[in-house]
Amino acid sequence: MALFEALLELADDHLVLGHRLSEWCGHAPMLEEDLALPNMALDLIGTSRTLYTYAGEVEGAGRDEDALAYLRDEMEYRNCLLVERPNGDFAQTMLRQLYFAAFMEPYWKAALESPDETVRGIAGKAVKEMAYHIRHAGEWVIRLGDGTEESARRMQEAVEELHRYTDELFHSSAAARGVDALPDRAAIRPEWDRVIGEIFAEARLEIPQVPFPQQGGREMQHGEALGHMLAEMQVTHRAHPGAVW
Amino acid sequence: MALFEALLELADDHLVLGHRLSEWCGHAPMLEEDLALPNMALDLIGTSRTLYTYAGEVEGAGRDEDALAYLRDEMEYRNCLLVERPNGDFAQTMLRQLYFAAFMEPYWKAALESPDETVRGIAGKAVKEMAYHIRHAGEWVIRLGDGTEESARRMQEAVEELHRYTDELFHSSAAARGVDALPDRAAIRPEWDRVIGEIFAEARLEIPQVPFPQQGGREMQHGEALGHMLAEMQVTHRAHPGAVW
Amino acid sequence: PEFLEAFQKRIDAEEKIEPNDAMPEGYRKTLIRQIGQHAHSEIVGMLPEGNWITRAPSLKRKAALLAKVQDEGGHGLYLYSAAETLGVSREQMTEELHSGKAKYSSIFNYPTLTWADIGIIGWLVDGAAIMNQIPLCRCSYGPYARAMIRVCKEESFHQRQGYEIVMTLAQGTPAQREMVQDALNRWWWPVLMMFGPHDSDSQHSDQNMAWKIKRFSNDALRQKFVDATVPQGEYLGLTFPDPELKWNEEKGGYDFGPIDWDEFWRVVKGGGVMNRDRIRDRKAAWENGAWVREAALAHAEKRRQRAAEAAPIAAE
Amino acid sequence: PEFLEAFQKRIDAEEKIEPNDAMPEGYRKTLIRQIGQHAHSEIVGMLPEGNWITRAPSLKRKAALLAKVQDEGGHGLYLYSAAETLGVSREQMTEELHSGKAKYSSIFNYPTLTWADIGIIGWLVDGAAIMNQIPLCRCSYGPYARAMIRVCKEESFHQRQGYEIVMTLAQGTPAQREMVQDALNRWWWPVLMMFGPHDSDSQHSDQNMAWKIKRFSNDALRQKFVDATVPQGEYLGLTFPDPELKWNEEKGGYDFGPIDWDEFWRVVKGGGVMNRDRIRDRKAAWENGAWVREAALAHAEKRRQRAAEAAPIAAE
Repeated sequence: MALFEALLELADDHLVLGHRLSEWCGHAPMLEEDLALPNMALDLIGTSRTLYTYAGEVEGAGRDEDALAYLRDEMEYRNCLLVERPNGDFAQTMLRQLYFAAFMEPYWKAALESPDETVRGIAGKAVKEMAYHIRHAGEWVIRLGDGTEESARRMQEAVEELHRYTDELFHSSAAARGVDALPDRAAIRPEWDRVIGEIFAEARLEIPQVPFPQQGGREMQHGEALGHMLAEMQVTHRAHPGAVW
Repeated sequence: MALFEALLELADDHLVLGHRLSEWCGHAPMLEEDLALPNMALDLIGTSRTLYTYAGEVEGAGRDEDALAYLRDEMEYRNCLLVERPNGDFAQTMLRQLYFAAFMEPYWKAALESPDETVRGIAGKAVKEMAYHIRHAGEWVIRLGDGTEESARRMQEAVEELHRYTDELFHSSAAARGVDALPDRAAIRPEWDRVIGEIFAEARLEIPQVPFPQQGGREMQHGEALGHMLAEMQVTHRAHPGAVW
Repeated sequence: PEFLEAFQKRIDAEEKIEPNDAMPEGYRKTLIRQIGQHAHSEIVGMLPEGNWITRAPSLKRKAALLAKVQDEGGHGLYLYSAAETLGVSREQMTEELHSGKAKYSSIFNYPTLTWADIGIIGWLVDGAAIMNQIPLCRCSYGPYARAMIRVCKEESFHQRQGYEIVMTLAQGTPAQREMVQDALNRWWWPVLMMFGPHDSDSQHSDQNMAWKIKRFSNDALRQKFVDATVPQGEYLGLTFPDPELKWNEEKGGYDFGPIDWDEFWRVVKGGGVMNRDRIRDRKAAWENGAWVREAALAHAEKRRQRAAEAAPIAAE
Repeated sequence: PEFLEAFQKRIDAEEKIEPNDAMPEGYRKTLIRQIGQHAHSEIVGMLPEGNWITRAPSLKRKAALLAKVQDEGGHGLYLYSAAETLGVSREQMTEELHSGKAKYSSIFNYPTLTWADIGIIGWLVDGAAIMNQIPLCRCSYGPYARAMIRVCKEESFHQRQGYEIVMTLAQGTPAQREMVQDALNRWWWPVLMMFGPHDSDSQHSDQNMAWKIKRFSNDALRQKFVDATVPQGEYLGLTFPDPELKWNEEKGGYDFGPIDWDEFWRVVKGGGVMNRDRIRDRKAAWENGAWVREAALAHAEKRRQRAAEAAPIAAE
């Protein structure tokens, strides 16, 4: 079931981050971002749906996308800690998005060579979306990093807050490793370093030393934020067991 | 079942406000308030428990305090809108508390004369607690209203925000009216006006004109805030149907 | 007066008025007010629906609702642009919204309390909006008419989606059926109010009709809406909260009970459950975003300066 | 040196040192550090448990948890007062907490992930705290010893309450049993670390023992805790996540596996899951409350002035 595990890692990352972005809805700093944030959320949630569906097929236990999204609790979610972090301010949201997309874009690019046709199909669509996310979030990181004194301070704070969660992007749980159909996460590192390095240079940000990288989500050991998020996300679905929506 | 309805109105007011106060836990502006806020929350939740238990007995359908608190959804809660309002800042929390306690203290005092022994028992304990809430919250309203420029501005904003919800304190749903065991809500008005008037005078606050008083909670027509609060409050209980805690 | 006559002739000939054309001050002001109100409605309208994105009951519905709310933001954007062609800035309009000077559709001052509200809003609120807006696709002012064509196309899609949510609930569990009936009970009358006061009490109407900013009367549109909607609800076994609602063979439409205009004016004047919260939310978003907008400007300026400094060197 | 000898004599005679007594600077500093750390632990400790107040599964548990967290605030208050008798202000200590200069118990840098964590914290974390604190009731510094007597009484109550939550879960549904076993697995080793490094690696110990600020070694207390706790867990059918844990008849206590001291130091030095969040939450509460504290001061000052102005008139 390593493929099932690996698909869930991917799907949970996408859904949790998509949900976080959707929390911005109607509260963005400008109308253009009230369009861009749901747009990115839609990309992520769309990809999560295909991934959950495929994971359900691989599992063969009859679970569909909603069973996997709405009926697993916090101790069964496999997302990395980065994506579950609360939105913070706009700087944190954009930086988190850049970190994630700068990982996923080369990941999906590598997945285009997968022996698994379904994976190739997902990758083909997702790789373009992630390229857009890198551009959009990356431009904001540059603007804010090299904007006003306040925006630079906030951007710096975002880096201090979030950089320690990035290592986990390159990590899979033991149960999800060695899947031929999917790229090796660790191999994505050089490309991620390159993209982040270039954008940070333009944004006048320093790549920080991280003495204590944080991980645990892949092993279903989350921070305190995810439980609150899932309580809200799942409330309607769980209140009506078996209902069709 | 008018008594059942009236007890639920009271119980829901107490639980919802108690829950709101408990949200402050660990985040108060000073350690003394990190003690005082849970203390008031405990008074309210304690009273709600006795009220729910009695309501369950009156109903005779076997529902205990937890069934009534955790297994009714937003469209079945009868609390007034005032108590479900989000905490806002410390000024709003204290003013909401004063408004509520300045109603409940004379209400429980009147309930000491109830022909219903259980009601007299509840009232005997609650009347002292509410006198303390008036003192504590009232002192803060005075301090903040007549403190710094910023605190006076925030207190004024709290009045504008919350005063329009106070009329509903004096209102019962049609289903809950005419209960001998409980005081008439409307009759509490003069004493409430007197207490609020005195405190506002000391706090240098004006009683505002309210062109559009808000109500609806008693008729189970709430604002958007209550659903989010109940989603969080009920999540653990509902995730484990039938479990004992 | 000569100019006014000539202008009216162009209107009568169904010519489109374009941004650089001369136009009467009243025409311009009316359009600015109306397009602005319309844009604000789209923006404020994101909030009640946004309230359910995080709690949507399935991934499919969550995605559809996100897309819908995003569309509304898009409509806001075209409409602000249309208004800008009349010489008012988006910032100015935003300030008027926040100060309470500019209005938005009162329907968004009602709260969304259950998931069923999302279906009902799509079916009824978007349905009523379309009824109001289709004639605007032929509005005499070109940019507005063109914006409305795009808006109407998307709104129809939302309306069908809303009806489909309502259908699913109406055919669902007893709790779902109860939920959707309750939502219909709460929204029906406010939706009928969306068409505005009776023709006999409506200001501006005659001039706006002549200018072809408005093409049908409030009451005519309301009747059309009721006639189209009631059979859709009855088909699903839903009950409308109006004991006087019944088919009138003679007029070929439904009769319905009297509208509570006190309630209407109360909400218009700020007395709805959510008026205060809606504006506070919008203002908070705007104020919390100020540092972002400032940073974007500052960065653009830095780039411009760097380009200017680099240019002579490159030219050497 | 004479003074130091005389001081040590008082200590050896089990006399209590009181605030106005002369004391060696090292004694004062050690106590300030230790009492401050202890106070901070109570305050930061409100956060992981506070995280479950809004989601407690029954009203009884919700009330008990609120009361418990409130007690912790109360302990913080007595302890800050005890530290203040040594000439350091609460504000100063708070600043040191926020800047990271002062420490607090590392156990609170672990997250509370399910309701079972609340039971486990009461049973194990409070249990370990009591083990550490009971000897402090006889600490040579009077105000600290007296504060600890009150603290220990309340902590024992919390510990019994925690064990009762654990018992209820262990005898509950399969999901509840799984939840409580998972919580035990996560908390067991961090709790053993609460007693601090092995005696062989522990700084300050000898002097603190001589001063009777500390009365038992870390390893002795840890052994005592394990011996008391393991049977309680086994009674409930829970498994401890340590394959080397077994009764050693000869020593009359349990043997247990090696503690991961790298993990311990990592969390002490700021690498735990929640270190950053805990301090940020505390700082945010403090900063967001600044205007309240300022207003309280300003109001008190106004009152004082008004009283002063009123006084001469009254005297006339």
